[in-house]
Amino acid sequence: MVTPIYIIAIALGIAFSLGFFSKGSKGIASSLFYLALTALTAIAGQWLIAFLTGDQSTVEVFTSGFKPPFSISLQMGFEEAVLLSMINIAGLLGAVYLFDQFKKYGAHLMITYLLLIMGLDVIVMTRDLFNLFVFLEIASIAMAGMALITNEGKSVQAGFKYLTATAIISAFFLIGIIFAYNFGDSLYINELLMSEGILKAGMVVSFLIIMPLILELKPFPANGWGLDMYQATHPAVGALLSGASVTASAYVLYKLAPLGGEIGYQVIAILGLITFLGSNLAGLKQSHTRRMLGYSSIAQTGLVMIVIGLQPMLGEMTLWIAFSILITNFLAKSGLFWLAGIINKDELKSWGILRKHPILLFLFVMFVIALSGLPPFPAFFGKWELIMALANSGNAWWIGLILLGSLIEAVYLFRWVGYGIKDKSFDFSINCSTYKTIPIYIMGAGLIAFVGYYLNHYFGDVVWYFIPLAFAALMFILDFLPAKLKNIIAIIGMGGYAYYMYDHFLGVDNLRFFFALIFIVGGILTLIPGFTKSGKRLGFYPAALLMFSGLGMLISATDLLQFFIAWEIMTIGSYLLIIRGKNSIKHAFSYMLFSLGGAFTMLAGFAFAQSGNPGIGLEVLSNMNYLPGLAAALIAIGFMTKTASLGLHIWLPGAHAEAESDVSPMVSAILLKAGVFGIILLFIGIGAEAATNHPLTYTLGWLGALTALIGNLGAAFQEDAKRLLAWSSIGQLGYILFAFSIMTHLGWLAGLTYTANHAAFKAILFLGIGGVVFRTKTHNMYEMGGLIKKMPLTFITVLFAIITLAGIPPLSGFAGKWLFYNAVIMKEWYLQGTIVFFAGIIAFLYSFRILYAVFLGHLKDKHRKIKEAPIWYLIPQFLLMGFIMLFSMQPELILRPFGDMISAYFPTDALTWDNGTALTSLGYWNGFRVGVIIFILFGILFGWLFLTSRKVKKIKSFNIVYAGEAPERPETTHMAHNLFAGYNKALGFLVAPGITNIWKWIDESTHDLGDFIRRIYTGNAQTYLVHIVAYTVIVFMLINFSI
Amino acid sequence: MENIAAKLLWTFLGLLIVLNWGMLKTSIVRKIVARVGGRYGIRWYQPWINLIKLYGTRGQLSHGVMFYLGPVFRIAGGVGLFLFMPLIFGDPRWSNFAFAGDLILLLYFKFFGMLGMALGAGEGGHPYSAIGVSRGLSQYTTVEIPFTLGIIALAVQYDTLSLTEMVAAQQGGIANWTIVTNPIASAALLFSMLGIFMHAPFDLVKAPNEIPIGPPTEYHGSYLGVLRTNAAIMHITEAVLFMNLLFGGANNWIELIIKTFLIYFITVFIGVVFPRFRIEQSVRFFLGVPLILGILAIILIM
Amino acid sequence: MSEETKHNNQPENTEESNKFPKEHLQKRTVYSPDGEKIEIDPLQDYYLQDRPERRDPRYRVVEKFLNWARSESLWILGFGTGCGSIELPPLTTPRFDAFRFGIAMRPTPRQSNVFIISGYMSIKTLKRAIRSYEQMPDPKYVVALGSCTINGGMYFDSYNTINRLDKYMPVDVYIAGCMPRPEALIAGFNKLKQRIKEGRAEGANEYVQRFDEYKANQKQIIKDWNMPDYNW
Amino acid sequence: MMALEHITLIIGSSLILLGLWGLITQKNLIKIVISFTLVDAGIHILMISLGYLKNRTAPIVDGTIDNAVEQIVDPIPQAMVLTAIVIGLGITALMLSFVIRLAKDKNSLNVSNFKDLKW
Repeated sequence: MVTPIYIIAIALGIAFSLGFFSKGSKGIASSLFYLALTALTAIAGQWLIAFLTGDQSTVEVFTSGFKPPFSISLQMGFEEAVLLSMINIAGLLGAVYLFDQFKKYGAHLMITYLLLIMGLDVIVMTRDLFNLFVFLEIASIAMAGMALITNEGKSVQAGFKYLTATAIISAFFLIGIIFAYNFGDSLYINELLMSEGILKAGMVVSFLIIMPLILELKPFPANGWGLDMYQATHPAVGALLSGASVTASAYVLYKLAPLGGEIGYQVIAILGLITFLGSNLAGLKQSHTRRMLGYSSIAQTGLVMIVIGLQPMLGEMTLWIAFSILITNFLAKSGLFWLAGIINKDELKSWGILRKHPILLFLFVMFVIALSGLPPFPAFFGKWELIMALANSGNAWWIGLILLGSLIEAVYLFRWVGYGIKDKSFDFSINCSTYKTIPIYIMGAGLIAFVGYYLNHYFGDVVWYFIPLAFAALMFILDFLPAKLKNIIAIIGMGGYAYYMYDHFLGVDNLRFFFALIFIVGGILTLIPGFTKSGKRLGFYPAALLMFSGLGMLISATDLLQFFIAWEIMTIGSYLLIIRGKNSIKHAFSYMLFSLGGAFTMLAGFAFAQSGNPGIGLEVLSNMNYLPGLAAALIAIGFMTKTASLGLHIWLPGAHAEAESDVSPMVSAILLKAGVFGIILLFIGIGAEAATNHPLTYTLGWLGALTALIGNLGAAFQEDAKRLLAWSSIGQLGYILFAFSIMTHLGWLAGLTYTANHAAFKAILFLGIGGVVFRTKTHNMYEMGGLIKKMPLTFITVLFAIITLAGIPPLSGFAGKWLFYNAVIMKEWYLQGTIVFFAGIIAFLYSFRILYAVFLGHLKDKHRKIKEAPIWYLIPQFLLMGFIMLFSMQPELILRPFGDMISAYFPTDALTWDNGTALTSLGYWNGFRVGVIIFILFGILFGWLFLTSRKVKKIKSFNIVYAGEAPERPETTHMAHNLFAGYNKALGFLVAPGITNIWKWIDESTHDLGDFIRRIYTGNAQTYLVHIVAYTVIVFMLINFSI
Repeated sequence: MENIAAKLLWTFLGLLIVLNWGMLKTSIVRKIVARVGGRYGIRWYQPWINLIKLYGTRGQLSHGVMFYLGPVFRIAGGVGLFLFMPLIFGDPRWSNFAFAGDLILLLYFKFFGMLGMALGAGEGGHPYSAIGVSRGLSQYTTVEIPFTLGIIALAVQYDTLSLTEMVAAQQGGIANWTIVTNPIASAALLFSMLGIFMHAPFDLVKAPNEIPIGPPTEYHGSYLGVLRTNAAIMHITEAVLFMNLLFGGANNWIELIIKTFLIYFITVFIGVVFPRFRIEQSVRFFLGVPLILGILAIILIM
Repeated sequence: MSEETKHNNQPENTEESNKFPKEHLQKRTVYSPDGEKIEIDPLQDYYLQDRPERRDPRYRVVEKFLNWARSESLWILGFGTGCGSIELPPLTTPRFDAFRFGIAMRPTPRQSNVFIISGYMSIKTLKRAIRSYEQMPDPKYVVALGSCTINGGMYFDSYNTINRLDKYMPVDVYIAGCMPRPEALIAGFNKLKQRIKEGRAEGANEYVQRFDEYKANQKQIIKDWNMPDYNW
Repeated sequence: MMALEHITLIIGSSLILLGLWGLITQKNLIKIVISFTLVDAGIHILMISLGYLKNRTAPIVDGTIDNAVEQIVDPIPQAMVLTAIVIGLGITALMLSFVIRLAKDKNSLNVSNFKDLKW
């Protein structure tokens, strides 16, 4: 083992010797420099390996042979080894990244750089308080020196602010050290922590020690100086600051936190929380990339502070959680700062340039997703453990605030991702030198490796669970293949998965099998239109498969963690899918925010639900102890963001409408059912008996009814065909929510029928309209018209789908309506039921509108040569139509298994079958007979008209009576715009964008608040000093008061 | 087999009776209205003449498949409604195919014709057709609310959704009729009936002089004949529905004829008195008093 | 009428077309969503160009029966073409009550079988009348009301009205007078009924047979002819 | 009569406060740097005063003094002060060099003129 003392020795030695090299021998100097960094990394690495592999125990090294306090002691334990490795790797890669700068500045910069890394190393290792001070100073001097790399005014200013601020902070620290020495009689940290003197000396001493360390971590709001550093200095410096420096400082705080005792921990946690929330808020309106990253870094630091502060509660988990957050921040932030350096532009929008560099784009998106704390990245597991632990100890408020902060962080991060993926307004090109990209690749690889490590750690025994995810990952690798080939691979893979589901769930858990059928088979059907695309279609298949794998994993999840991971993977996948649409940046963004908000409430709900339970299996949903009502409500809200219930629905129309033609059916017909599945799981957890008068199901029933009403009403007033369908999805999901909330056998039967029907007809509708949009290149219905003559097949499928949607007999939609009526009357939910029925009638408005405005009326000039929709769009539509016909003519075939499924939860057999006639205690219905009667009748009457009408002459579009005049143009004759004007006049106020305005108000006021908050960063070095002093004083006073 | 043939025969006979009664009813009503206005009015057989003339039109035009099928959908909706409607209580010969579905089926099957007709009119390409359909659908949505509330109230009152059983429960004198036993629900249903028959003041859909008769603007000849045939059947069938729901059903044809005539005459009477509503007015109207009555009916059974 | 004018619906000389600019009827080029170039000739593409077809009556007995039905169910197109249209509304009043004769007003040509040209017919209105007439389904009847339709009446030398209606469409019954009173109208309807019952009211088929002649007359007087030869 | 350590304590504290006051109020960059050195000096004095033991001598150990441990003051604060002075010097130097750059950049020494980075 090489003792850690060599870290100092090598660094100092080389740094000194570098000074001797003249400018002529730059080559030797730089090789020596890189050698030194490699050596540091190697030393750290070998310790790490020793700790990981064997029984290496913590080692303490004393510099001059004396015991402390007469010598400086360095400690090398597992934690130190990990952190040193992180710091040195960051140092080494950063140096690689800075290759050109080193070439330019030569030995001076190398010396500064080496000293910085060494300083950070020693900060981690040292157990001597004064030594800590010295190396903190060395690190901050070196850091300030690094600010001079970019020789701009701004950078210099930032360096100056940084220097003055850290100087003051260390001055405080020095005072603290003196007092600590005075009262504790030692500078040896290990002794100080045990010393009774410090405790006796009261709070002031520990305050003076801990407060500067907190200030070093740049707590909000006394952190303007740090932000400026992030913003103005060379991105590599930002990376070091965010990756290495924070890591070291946080560890120091962790080391010394025990000095403060109970109160100290509390203060750290609270200040951490303030930092986390405040910093994220202030970051909201940021348009400068690196400054925004700075806000995010500080927020992450705040999170780490929270973890450190909650140490007494978290116990052994502290380090694990803190490490999870730190390592994610370390890898992702470094990568992002370096990317920022490559792009070298300030505005967030300029990141659109990454579209030209798919690998970098992939890494960028991955980094941001990791930073937002989404699975499967380490930070997620950290947050998960943190929140579970908080729930177990009954800290609901903390959970709420932490999740709120995370959501706010996601706001600006995903806005940025949106620009990165979609924005095309860039007008420059970037130069990706190998030495600049390689460090980023390494960080990316490291992140992926850690994902593997964490997944293995948590799910080592259920590897099979992640097979779909692996398949999605494979699609990432295969993304260079042509789209058609990838489509085949994807369909084959999904087919295999479908077989797996068939094998595992059919007969075992039919309810899951049913949803697997919707998810996977529906997925295959909606993948078929992908054959129309030529080229590579980069990014589509990974995202789609990510979504479908998330959906599949949702089915096979057995505990809350698996479920949540699946949920988030599905969300990420669908987000990446939705954002592919032409104008969907905004909508994908709001989709992501609502999804994340929902996911976070769900997470909180899960946390409460598992609290007090032995495990986190899904069965905890039926045994909630801690705040059971709130937990169930939170979980329900989480699912309802996905089903777009009233109040949480505003994301859906845009997201579904602006997505690509073949994505819309995926997200509408299939993805929404994930929320339904979740609600079903929750309701199963609540249980049939408890639910009879459960306030939650009652509320959800009303909510479902109102959602149905508003959704359908909204659909009736749309001009955009896909938006119309999207609003209709909101309405249909309202029915489904309502039906399941009834919580009786019949109600669930109706719910499942609706679910199956909606999956089928909404897929047909979106595919049909997708085909039309594919040909006409517009969404506006009034720009279409008369397409029945050009696309008869599409018209037929859409007509059937609409008849199903409207619930008109003889098609299967009526089965749902009939069951629903019986269920409502038996449950005695008359008023809600009537609202839903009203909604059902309003469905006619948009049903007619979409059929008429798109397919009937007048064909437009430019559509005169349009062709039928591509065969690949038609195939799935006709397959689904086949399903609908089967369901319509033989409802027993499908409803009976549904009934058996539900019997497991609602044993009463409310629906009986008598020779094809469905019987309830109220009514009866024979689908087959109705169907036969209607078809025969239709045939006879058609014959009657055929007989009586002689010599039918086919006429053209404008051969209509027009009060003696002639129509001018199809555009002015096709009465499709604002079709329901009268209705709008009477009832339009119901869909006035009130809820949208509420959300907009929330959005704007949050942004304004953030904007207001960040005004404290005036840019004046002196103000920042005032902040530091004032912050210290206020915190001190508050602590005094509270004691 | 014999059974089915007999059933079909009886049903067809019933259809013929209803059709002709529907035609006759039209002329009687027109005549009454004329007499009120001091006119002589149309001849009692005028509807048949019109029908013959329409079916005898020499040349027909078609705007397309859906245009052609629109009337077929419409009449299939009307005749279908007839088929699922029990006509005479206690007589299996005149109960048609009511065994295939209950009240809910009737409720939803009405839309079959409406949607088909709307689509046919849509393909006709006349802007007024679309306006008419838009008005019709708009009005219909709100008409259905008091209707549904009333139906639910009755379903709860009689604990069934089967129309036959509802009629059975009303046997034994006027005191057992729903209109007596549940006047509030009946009032809601009668209000919605005005909208369902689309007579004045709720006839903006067809508004003859504003949007030349609305959806069927482009329909002529046999198409119009089919539509008129349907109207005759539909009016009676719907009146039968209300008769079964509110007025104790019918035990024989005479009773059916008298009751349906009186039921239909309610709407005519109101139509003669009141002027036409604009669409948003009628929408608001149905969301006013009728809705309150409906909710009241629901509250009373809760 | 020459072959040329028959098939060329566009005004021939540019001066003419400038005088009556009908932008929406001129040929235009549009691009399909895929960028394909599409030439639109509105008259060709939006209107059926077929000539009218003769619709033969059915078997004798059937036709007689149908003719009876037609005669007893006269649905008037509510198109007030001249000052005589003021004489039509009284038909529905209690005093005259035309309903008892099976006479009713229909708002759309597709559903009516009687076209009343009620008085003087300006050239501008003639175009609309022709269109409406052609849009009525067979069999259809024309009742010409007042002297103006017979010889121009007091407008005999007007630059802006036609003198003889039957140059432009086949007339079944003339009702003379200026204006004829509703009683005369009813008498005219009875005459029309008689004609129909006798099977003589085959105006539609006559129009088809003498189509070219009628068209030539119409085009002669209507300068801005901007519709297909036959309005289906 | 005030003891020496009290006097130094008061001087040190007042220097620190004076320096902080200067840091916060003075607009001139040079004055800010000077204020910092005042804080620094104050802290140094404070350190020494805390390490002072009555009637003892400087911790310079040579042969002439017996049982040095009992006669000298605590050597650690002294050592710390030495280091701190060095570090303070380093920081001051770096600050001054920053000031030079800033002054060159905008031809001004007013701290309020260097607010390019904010929000």
